Amino acid sequence: MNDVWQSDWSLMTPEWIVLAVAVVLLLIDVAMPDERSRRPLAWGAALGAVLALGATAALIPAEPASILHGTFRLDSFAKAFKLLLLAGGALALLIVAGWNPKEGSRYGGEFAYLLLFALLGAMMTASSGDLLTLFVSVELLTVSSYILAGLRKTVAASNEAALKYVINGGIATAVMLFGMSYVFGLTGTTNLNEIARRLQETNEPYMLALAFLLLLIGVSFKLAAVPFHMWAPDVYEGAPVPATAFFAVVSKTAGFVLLLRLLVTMFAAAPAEGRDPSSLLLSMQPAIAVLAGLTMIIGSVVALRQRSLKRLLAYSSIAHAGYLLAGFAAMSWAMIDSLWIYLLAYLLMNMGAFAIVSHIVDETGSDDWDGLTGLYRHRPLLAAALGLFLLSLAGIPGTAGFIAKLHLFIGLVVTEPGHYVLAAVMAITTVISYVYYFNLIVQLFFRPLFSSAPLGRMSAGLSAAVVLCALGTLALGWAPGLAYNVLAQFDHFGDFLP
Amino acid sequence: MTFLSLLVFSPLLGIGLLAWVRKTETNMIQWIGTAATVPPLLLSLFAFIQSVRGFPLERLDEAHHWVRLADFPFLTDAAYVIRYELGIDGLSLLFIVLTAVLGTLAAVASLLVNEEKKGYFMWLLALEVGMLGVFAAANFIWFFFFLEVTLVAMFLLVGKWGGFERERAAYSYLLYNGFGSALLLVVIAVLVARTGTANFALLGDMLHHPVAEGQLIAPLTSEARHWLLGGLLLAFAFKLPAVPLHRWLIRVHVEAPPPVVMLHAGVLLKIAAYGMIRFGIGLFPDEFRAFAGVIAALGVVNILYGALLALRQHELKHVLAYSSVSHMGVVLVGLGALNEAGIQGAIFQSIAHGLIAALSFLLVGVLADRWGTTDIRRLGGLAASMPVFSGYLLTAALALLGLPGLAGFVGEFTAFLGLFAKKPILAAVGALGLIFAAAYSLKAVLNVTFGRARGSQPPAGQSEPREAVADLRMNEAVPAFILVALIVAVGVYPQLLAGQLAAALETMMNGLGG
Amino acid sequence: MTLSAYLALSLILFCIGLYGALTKRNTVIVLICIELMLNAVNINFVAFAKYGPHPSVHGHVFALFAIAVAAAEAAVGLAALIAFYRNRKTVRVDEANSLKH
Amino acid sequence: MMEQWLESAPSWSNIALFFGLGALLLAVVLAFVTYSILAERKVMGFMQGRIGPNQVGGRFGLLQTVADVLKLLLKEDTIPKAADRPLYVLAPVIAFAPSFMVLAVVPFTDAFRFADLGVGLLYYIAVSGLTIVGVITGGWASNNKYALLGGMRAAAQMISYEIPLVMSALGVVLLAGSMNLVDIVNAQQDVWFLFAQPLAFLIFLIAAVAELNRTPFDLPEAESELVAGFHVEYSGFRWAFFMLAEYVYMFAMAALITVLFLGGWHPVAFLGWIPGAVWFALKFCAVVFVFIWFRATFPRVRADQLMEFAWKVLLPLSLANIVLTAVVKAWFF
Amino acid sequence: MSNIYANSYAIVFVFLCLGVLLPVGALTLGRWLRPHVPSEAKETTYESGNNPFHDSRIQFQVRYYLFALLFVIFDVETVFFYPWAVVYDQLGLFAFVEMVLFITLLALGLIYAWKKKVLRWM
Repeated sequence: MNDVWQSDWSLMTPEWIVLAVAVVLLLIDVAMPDERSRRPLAWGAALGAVLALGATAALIPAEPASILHGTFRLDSFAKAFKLLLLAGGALALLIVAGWNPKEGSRYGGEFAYLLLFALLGAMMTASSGDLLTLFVSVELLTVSSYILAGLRKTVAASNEAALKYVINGGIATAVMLFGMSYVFGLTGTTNLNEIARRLQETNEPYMLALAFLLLLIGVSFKLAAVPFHMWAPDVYEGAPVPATAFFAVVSKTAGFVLLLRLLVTMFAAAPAEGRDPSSLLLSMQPAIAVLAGLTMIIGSVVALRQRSLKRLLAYSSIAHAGYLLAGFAAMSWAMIDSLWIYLLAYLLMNMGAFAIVSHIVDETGSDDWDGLTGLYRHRPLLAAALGLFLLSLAGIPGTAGFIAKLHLFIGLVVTEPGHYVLAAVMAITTVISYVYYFNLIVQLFFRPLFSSAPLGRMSAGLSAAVVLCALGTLALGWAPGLAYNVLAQFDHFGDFLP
Repeated sequence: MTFLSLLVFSPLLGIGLLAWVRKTETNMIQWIGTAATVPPLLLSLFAFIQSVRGFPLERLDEAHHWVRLADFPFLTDAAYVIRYELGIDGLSLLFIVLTAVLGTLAAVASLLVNEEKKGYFMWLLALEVGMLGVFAAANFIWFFFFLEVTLVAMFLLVGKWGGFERERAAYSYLLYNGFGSALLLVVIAVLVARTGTANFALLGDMLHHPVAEGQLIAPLTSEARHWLLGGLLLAFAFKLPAVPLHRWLIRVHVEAPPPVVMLHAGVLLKIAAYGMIRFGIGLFPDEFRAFAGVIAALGVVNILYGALLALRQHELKHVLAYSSVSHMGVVLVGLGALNEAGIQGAIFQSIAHGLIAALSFLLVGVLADRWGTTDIRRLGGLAASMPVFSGYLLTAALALLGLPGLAGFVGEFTAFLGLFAKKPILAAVGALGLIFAAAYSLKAVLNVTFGRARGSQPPAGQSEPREAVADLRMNEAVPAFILVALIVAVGVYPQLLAGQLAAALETMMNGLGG
Repeated sequence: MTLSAYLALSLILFCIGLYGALTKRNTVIVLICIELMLNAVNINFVAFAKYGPHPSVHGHVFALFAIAVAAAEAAVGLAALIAFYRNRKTVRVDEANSLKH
Repeated sequence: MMEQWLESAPSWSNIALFFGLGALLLAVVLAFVTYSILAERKVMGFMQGRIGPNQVGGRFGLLQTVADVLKLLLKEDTIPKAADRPLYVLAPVIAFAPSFMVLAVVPFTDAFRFADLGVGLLYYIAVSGLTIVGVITGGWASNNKYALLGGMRAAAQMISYEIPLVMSALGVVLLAGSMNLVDIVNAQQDVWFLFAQPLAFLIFLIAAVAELNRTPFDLPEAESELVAGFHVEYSGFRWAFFMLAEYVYMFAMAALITVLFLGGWHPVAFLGWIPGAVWFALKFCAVVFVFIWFRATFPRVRADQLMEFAWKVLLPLSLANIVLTAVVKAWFF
Repeated sequence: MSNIYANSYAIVFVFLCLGVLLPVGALTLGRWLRPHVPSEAKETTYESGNNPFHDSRIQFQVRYYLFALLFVIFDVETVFFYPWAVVYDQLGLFAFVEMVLFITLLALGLIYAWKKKVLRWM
């Protein structure tokens, strides 16, 4: 047990910070008189996330290492994705700090620390080197998310969102766990690297394939990939906007982290059935590609019919998940790089959009796109910012979305034979997505004012989130070198696979 | 900031200044907006003159490190380095001059736009940046970048400042061109992914030379090259537009504000021609042969289809829109000929049609402003009330039908000359279109100018019937005059253009193997 | 032989649970079905831990954690259901339709 | 004796043997129940200055309970029309069976014990929890307001006290390093856990009383409030089985307390010549006496006091006890 | 060893059978002995002499469910304590620290519930 004491606990600094801040905030919330505003708690939580972000950044030069018998691994993958998760969490917390709902419960302190706990789960997912910790941390994320979705206790939509989320999430968990049990059974260990090693020697191709498919389905639920996406729009619509932002960005990022950690680590070298010499993961490529294609198509086509901003963004996030899945399905050598860049861009533009939607919903009490109509007339800057985020989501050059999409495309076609069909589907759905993003732009800039009552001032938290996201979106669009320099620090995740 | 960057981005200064002007000061906005188009004009003219005097354009090339997309150990140091690269040759310089000239003229003509002028000018300038950038880019990524700037700017300009069905037009513009762009992006991605570079020159090297081909990151089979070229051509066919992908063009030409159409018909359509020449022939000369026949045939279809439909239109804007379709067919014909004359003709035609279309739409804009309609059946006898205007309109029509001595003739003649050498029958059929062109342009214009005066229609904003509608004002006459002068100049002295093109054409013909 | 019997049992349980979770309308039953699926997982883990090709105590540990997480999930699920019931006076999933489709 | 049977290869004859032994234990338990009820009445009688039963079976009323049981056997059994019949019939069985099942793991002496489970304590806790299902089923099936309310209350109370009960037993497990009840008894050779774990003992005792639904925590059956709680509709022998379950639980719980805290069959110093069975019986009877004593002494608590006591006092205390025990063990052993 | 294991569970099974057989046997015996004279009045639901009204399966106070939820959480978390307690000797200080952390989190949960007035019965 001595190695436990000698392990380098400083590797977990970001996690410790998040945990400590969450616990302290919980205690403060409990000790506070009921009538005091809980808003400072959200600011505190955001500060905590930023601190943890700093700590993670400080850890970047650290050598890859694992502690706690290999259950906690700090490799470049973990660092890179923790940066994303923490940045997303911090922005979501800014939105929480600026959240000012017209209906629903009073502003509870729970929001701040539940979000931090969920963030902690996501971070641990990125750092897990063991099936068990992976599972527990994912559950920490999802269970906290269920509560976040239902936090507006008196609003029926919120209850419904929470209920649907629990049911679908529960099924997903069970399916994934069932897959995990087979993996465990075939290898007798829960350490991911060890599993990967032992799977190479296994001769149970069918059980292995079953395990893989179960895991893939379970993860697809979490990613809201078609056909396991039905819950996402309802949950996104019913949940409070900051929670929706968190689900759409941080949870989705965590889902991809899970996908990579789980499937790639374990199955990259596992043998496939039949005479095909390639690995199981590669032999499953067509299945993943179909999943990706369906996700892109359904996500963007159904988004066309939406008038609710939250639902629209929900379907748009499904479509984006499809793009990311396509990048995953390509399995080129630049896969993780391109996913990271895409998720970074996705984070910036989506968080910004959600911050503005949050303001609209707070002010008008509805999330119909009417709320945007003619926004340009009295809030030109806000409208411009939203326009920027929408252009970025559409992947127009000069914004973060373009660079990210370009990278994905390159990843899709870099190998011979390239995934031209996926690339084509992605191109077509991108054009379809132009329609609904530009629909909103039309609402923003072309139409006359919907209501005479101007929107109120934007709260500090929301403004901060919008400004940060807008700057980030532009910076990544014009000087993507900034992001690529960060990415270069991770040395292409060479230490991801054992 | 060096010369080309300055040239491309100088309109941004205007956008910056406009941001500080109050919305209500329309005069101020008009002045600033117009002034902002002058620097690129001066710079491009300067470059043109220098180039004519023998200044090597390569010395204007700019390259700065921008981003490195991947630096895996197994890649060379130069792989996936995307640089900010601008560079021009004679071909692009011509288009840049065209853009700059039309940009200024469109800005002057924008006096007709009254609504939300500030936003209008900001986007108009953005559009100009995009167009200049497209021609100045020496790198696929930046080419695409500027192309998409034009997409967004056009969407907003059409959708917000257009006519009655503006949003529909904007969406159809967005969708068609979006598909084109997306397709182009896929092609670009394949090229960048496989070669590790986006620079045109380097790409050309890598794709043509067997030695350099070994440096490809992943091999490009000949089948793949055919597909790539096909994709590229299809992408530009959306933007050109080639029949049957032309519906958006009609809507945009009808609905967009006339100054915007000046730019659109004058420059944006030419981006497609430019792209086909630069990338199609420039990067895939061998594969291009396989497509030449199809392209030529498509060109002929374009010519005839556009011309026939133009003949049947009652709306002047429709006539001009279909004539654009028809004229872009000539570009395709030239390209399909795939010999020096053909390509030169295609380029000439692009420039010439740019000037002619700009002139036509300038005049149509005036017409719409004065009479509130551009319906041929409701106009007539303007030669009496608006003599100067009618004169210009007639000139435009003559240029449009390809009267020798005017710009249109040079392009059409050379292009068909090229095709006759290769496919005489096709060329003969296509030439029929020229006759139709004479028919529809004269029919439309003569009806308007000399037909029976139908002065009963009051113009927009005025209640009593007009007896004497104001003729061309100064700010309309000057651009019109400049355009006519240019049309005549090109028509009479095509060497003005050809001299610039010689070098570029030579490399291209070398690529084609003779 | 023993192992496959356990695996068959757990597979059957899992399928029953999945079927119920996907088709039943009463939310309580759906939640129970999810528990059933999770218990099938536990059987798998424990069976593998004892009779699997690589017997190991990790399976028991995993089962423990699965139980704990299942409990947390059930607790949150029931809480969500109670909140839903208080607003809507129903526990039927198909009546959870106030959100647009 | 038992040990060698346990070690022999499992066979049908073994099972038959166990069946016989189990039936024997059942007989003992039934006898215990018979006389514990009598004892309860007598003791309470004395405590309240009465004599208690003294007619049937001589001066001490030795056959009083037997007569009661016979009477119950002969009473008419009615099932209300509104009741859920299958559940109504099933409920007493569900309530009773686990109460007897838990006895399988209790070691009475070194030799006289049944199943030797590594997780004996956990088994006891798990199985004893099942009775709640029987109780709540009975309350629900009766379709009677008092019964349902009583059932719900019983459930709320039993689950609330289950947690301090389980957590206080942890102190014992910590010290013994095993969940096997035999090991736990053996760990008390020198010092009873009553002295090593006084806090745990106190919590366990209180929680045990509450689990048994005995005064002062007998709210589920509070006559003055709920008539008779969850079994208000039951009559005759069905009712008897609820009662029987309750007393068998008392037996089991007293045995468990003896095992966990009072050193099981181990003798008090210097008195080793007295057999272990006697020691066990003595300690066991003392615990039963305490239960009866409580009943005679304490007034019933209020419902809110009852629940809040479990969560706000016992639970934190038992958590503290775990930490305390761990600290003591880490530092001093 | 495995014999003990198998036999022990055999005993558990035997006890289960006995536990079920006794009530079944006794009730069957009782059926032969006891009278059976049903009447309308006997079969009505008892309601302290009043005629029963409404359905008795009423909606319960939400606090019952809240306590049930708390129970589920705490009871299952206790499961983690038992293996820990058994091997505490072998794991030493690390196990202690880890469990203190765990208990702290549990206690936090309790405090949270307490302050949110979940533990109030009335």
